[in-house]
Amino acid sequence: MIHIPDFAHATTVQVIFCFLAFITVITAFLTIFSRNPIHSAIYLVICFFSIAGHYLLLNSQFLAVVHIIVYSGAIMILFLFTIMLMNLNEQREVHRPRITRLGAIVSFCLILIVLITIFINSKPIVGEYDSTGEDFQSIKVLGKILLDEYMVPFEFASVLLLVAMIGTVLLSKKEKLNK
Amino acid sequence: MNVSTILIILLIGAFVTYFSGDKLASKVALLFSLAALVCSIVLLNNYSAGENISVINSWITQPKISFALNADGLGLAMVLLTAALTPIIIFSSFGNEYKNAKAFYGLILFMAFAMTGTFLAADGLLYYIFWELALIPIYFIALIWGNGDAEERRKAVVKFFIYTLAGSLFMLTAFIYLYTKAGSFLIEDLYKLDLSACEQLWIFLAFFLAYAIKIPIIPFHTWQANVYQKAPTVGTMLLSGIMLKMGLYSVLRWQLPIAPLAAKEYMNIFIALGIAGVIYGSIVALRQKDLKKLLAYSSLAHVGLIAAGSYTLTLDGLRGAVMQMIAHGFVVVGLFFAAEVIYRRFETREIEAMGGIRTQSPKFTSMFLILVLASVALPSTFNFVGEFTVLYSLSQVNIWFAILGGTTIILGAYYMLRMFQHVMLGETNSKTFADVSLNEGISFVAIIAVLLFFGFYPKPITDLITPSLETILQVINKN
Amino acid sequence: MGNILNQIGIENYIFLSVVLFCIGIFGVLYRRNAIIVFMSIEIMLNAVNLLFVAFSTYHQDAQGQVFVFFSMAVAAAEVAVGLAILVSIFRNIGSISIDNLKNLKG
Amino acid sequence: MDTNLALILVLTPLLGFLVNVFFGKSLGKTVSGAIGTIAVAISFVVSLLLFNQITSTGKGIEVTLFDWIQISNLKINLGFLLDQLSVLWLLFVTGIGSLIHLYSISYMHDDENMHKFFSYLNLFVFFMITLVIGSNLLVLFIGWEGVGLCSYLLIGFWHKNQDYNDAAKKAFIMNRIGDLGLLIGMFIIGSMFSTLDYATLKTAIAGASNLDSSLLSLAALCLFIGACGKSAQIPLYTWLPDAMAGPTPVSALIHAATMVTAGIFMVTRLNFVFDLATDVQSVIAIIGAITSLVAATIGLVQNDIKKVLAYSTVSQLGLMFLALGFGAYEVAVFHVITHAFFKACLFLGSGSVIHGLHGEQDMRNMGGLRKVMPITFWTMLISSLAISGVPFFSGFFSKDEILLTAFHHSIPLYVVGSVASIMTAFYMFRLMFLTFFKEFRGTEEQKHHLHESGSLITIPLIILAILATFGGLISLPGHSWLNKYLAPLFTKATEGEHHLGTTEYTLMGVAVLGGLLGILIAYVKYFKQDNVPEADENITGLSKVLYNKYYVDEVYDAVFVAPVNSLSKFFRDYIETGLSALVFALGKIANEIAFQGKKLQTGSIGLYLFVFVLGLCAIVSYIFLAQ
Repeated sequence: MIHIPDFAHATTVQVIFCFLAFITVITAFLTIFSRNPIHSAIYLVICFFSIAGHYLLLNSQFLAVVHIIVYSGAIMILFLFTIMLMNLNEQREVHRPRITRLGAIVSFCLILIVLITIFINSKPIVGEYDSTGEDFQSIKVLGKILLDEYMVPFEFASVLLLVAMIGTVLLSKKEKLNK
Repeated sequence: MNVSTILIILLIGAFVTYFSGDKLASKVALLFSLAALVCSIVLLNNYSAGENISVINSWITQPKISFALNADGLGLAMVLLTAALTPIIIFSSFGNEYKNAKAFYGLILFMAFAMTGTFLAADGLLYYIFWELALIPIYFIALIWGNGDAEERRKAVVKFFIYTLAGSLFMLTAFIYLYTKAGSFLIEDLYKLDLSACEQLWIFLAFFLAYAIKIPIIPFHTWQANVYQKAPTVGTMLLSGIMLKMGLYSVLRWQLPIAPLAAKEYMNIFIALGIAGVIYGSIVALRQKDLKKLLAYSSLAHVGLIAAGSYTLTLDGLRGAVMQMIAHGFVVVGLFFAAEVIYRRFETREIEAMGGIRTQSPKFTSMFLILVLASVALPSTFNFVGEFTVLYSLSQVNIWFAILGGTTIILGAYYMLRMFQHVMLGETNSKTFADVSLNEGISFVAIIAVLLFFGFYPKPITDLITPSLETILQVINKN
Repeated sequence: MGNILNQIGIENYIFLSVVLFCIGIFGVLYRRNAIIVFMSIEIMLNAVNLLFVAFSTYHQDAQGQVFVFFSMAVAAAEVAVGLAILVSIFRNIGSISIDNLKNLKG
Repeated sequence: MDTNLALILVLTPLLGFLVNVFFGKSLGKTVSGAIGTIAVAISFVVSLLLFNQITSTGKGIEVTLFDWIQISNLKINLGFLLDQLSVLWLLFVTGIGSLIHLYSISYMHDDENMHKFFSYLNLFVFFMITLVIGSNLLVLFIGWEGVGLCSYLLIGFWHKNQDYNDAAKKAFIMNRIGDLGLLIGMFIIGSMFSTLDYATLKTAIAGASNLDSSLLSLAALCLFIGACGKSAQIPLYTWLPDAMAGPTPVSALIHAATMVTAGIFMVTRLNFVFDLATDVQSVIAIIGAITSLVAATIGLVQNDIKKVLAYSTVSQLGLMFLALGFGAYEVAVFHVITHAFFKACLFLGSGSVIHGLHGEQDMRNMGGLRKVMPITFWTMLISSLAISGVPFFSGFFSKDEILLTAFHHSIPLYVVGSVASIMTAFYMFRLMFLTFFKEFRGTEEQKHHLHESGSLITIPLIILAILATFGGLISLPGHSWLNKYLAPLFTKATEGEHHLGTTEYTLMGVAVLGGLLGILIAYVKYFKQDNVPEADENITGLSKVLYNKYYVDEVYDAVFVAPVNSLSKFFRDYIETGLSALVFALGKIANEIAFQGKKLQTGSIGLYLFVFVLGLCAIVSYIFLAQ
């Protein structure tokens, strides 16, 4: 069953959600359709911010903060730097053949339909939502879980990041050696 | 002490040989192979004394695979064959210089290890692992130390490798299917399975493909002659003396008891295939120019007869097949060694280029003649005992099988004597031919002694293998 | 404090992330610029992350969020390496259009 | 005691063989020859002892050594059976064997491989003894194949000559064709009666109530094929004349006196089987008669002294089979024995001639040897008289018995046999006249060296000539010692002694007249008219066909050997490569699929992604929707 928000009696939360969702989807679209990569990047930042807003809405403040730092901060800066480094602009984009566009649209529609059909077909969700009352999203709880149960993956994540870092350095360095 | 000892000796031997350096390698390998022979004789003693020398350990729990080595008379007979032939084969190579000898001899021992494992394994997957393991050393031996044009050799050897591997994959599929049915790879559990006729047919065919290529039964033999020709003689001996027997042994141990209904139903077809191999191999052997190729085709003819005997599903057929396996193992190793001895002196394998050896080296000629005669199953050699028993069992199935299979007596004599005449007799070839050296002589005498002894007194072998063959027949005839 | 999803409903989050994910796919297929393709991939990743968080709230369980952490870490690493690769490709062939990357042609 | 005797009997020649093989060269020629001769002589002495024992007790001796081959319903012992038949055979095998060994010491003295020759001869005697005294068919088979092997080795004794080797190979392979028949016969008998043991088999057949007579006939036929191979009967006879390539003592021992009679031995041994297969018996008789006639006709025109004797042997063997075919086993055995005497003598005599002429075998280059080689001449003359059936020589009695038997059963076969006998007389005396009378036709150098052979050669000749003269006494018509001696062997009441009536005397007279006629023709043609056979290229007409042995070798070559060889070539060149290509084709197909599949990999990431998404859709919808 699709839960259609009752706009006439929308609560604040609902309004915020709709607003955020609207921004998210629009900016996502704009990211893809912008001819200028820099514009795309900026739309993507907005998109990420709105997703962070969703996180806040879902009461995961810490995650929202991290998200902003990692995505909007680190990753997006990387993107922007790269774009600027390559000095990309809209002229660079080659002409897309019609078949590509058609294919993209077809598959977009297809996967959308498939996924939505799946969710509609799935078991309807019980309307009531539990609330344990525990502040499970606080940094304290998260930290405990992360360093208790997920200790090993956590360490692996750090190794992964280290390796990625080294890899990045090597990738850029090798180029210089060749020259 | 149980049968795993012999495997351990061979495996350790392979590594020690590899690390002992090129100079010592051959001697170390001989030492270890002799140790394995002694060990197998001791084990045989223990077995005859009624001691349990089998091993069952669980190895992998999921899926359920056990490290199970079952030593019954049949398995022990084959192990003894391997253990007796390996030292002879190693010893026979003493006259040759091999580059990177440590790897060469290490691989030989490793191959002996794998083949022994195949003969002993009582767990389907373990057996499969050993079966495939045996392929790896011979691939390298033939590829690296072989003779002839490198490119052609590579082609022949790769063909052999892929061909046998492809056949074995069908066997693996069959084993996996059997596992889903039985929930275990252990041979007893597989014997107990009650499969429908249709299932049995497919399993039988899957096994058949693996074994027919290995044995080889026509029309799956095309790899054989080329590989025999290209491989170094040691490799050829290992292939023809022992590795072929893996296929034949497996027919008795795995194929027939697991799919008895199919075996009974289509018996005649498979016997006919075996006999077709006899006639075809003999006829093709008539006009071979290369000595090793001729021997390869003669081998094809003989194993065809053995296979036909196995598929008769009678005690005689099975017994004859096993005896013939052993006899053929020895005789073919001897013949290939003779080819090698000639090659050492003449540096050729072309039959036409030889001749007149008898005048210059009577001892070698006598030994070669005895081997030739054993190969054509002259009474009083072990081959005769085997061939007679097999032909008798064939005559019980259908007298025509015996008559057609019996043509090996005529055609075999024809091509072997023709070869003997062109290689050994006639006017003296201008090249000098030194008579056998002591080392060479020892190998020959050992082989000939075995053949003649069991030719007159095959009872020890009969007694050894009969109980286990009876057990197998019981499984075959359970329903 | 009550569950926020009482007011919004998990379905809406699901649909939001499905739409986001499909936009990501669309972008990957539609654009030829490798950087935009990358961005589309990030959008897809975020769609999934969002769903994780939503379900974490739904189940009142912090594990979903932990997973998001890890996915962020992976994303960060991926972007770092990926962009480095892009840069070196750009240096070599002077373009980052994926149409030019046809070395996989058999 | 019996076991030990039997073992000494068998193993002495083997021991002689081993000694000569391993030490022969260092021992020197005379010693190795002596060892070989003594080994066989010991066996002869043992045979005499056994003969004595058997004639006194009248019972056979059975010796079982150990189990040999186990087959589910057959248990085959390595055992010996010494009864009347085998001891009789032993006597002449070892007796003539000893004489021929003795002869060979001198004959082979110039050969560098003399020790080898003696070792092979000893090995032959060993196998022949095994053949004769085996207690079952399989032990017989050991000997059977073993003598074939020795025959192979000895025919090809001068192994540098590939023609000789071809002859040796041919002998072995033709024998093997027969051996296959013998094996099949054994299989049938084994499955019918679950035994291959003679004694058990005899009782089993006697006790069997409803025998499958067609199967038994098939078995008998197969066994007879075996006998054909060994005893050189049509169609497997062509190896025997070629086998003359071997040294002459070998021809005398193996290819005249002993080995070739193995077929007759086997048939006589299994008389109880053949008695039940009457249709096979008629086949045997017919084949025997035809063989004797065909071989005799070929013998008429041969110029090689040994070839004449060889065809004569084939012809005489045919006569023996003629007798066997009528169930007259003791008659056949009688002829075997007398034939062994006179044929061995003839061969040894021809050997003496060849020895004197340093290897010359063509009768066109002989003549006039009567004066230089008197002993050889007289002994050969006696033997020729014997083989021609001149009264009171041994051959007269035995051949007459055969013809009498034939007459009683089938007149046409009797006629065939008689004609063959007349021809025998003719070609034997043709041989005698060409060799010993008139002037010497060889080269001056040969003439210069002509001499009578040494005493080691002449003594065996004399002994054999005496035996050839008086050998007939063992089975005089009406008072046959041999028939009585052999009687326990046969199930059927033997033909018995022919009642000597008018018919018999008439027949005897006819036979004698025939023999004399043959001699007379030879006399007229080769003594009076002084004819010498034409050179090879001048032979025409029927003689050419005969001289070329009816082109049987060529026919066999075209019908059997050439097709097999071309089949072999065809298999090698086409089928093998074809099969090989078939296997490679599998690889090529895989290659081709890969090559086509390669084209799918356009390298366009966009396409990959598109397909990827489609695949994702498909998988997701399969998992979640298609339940």
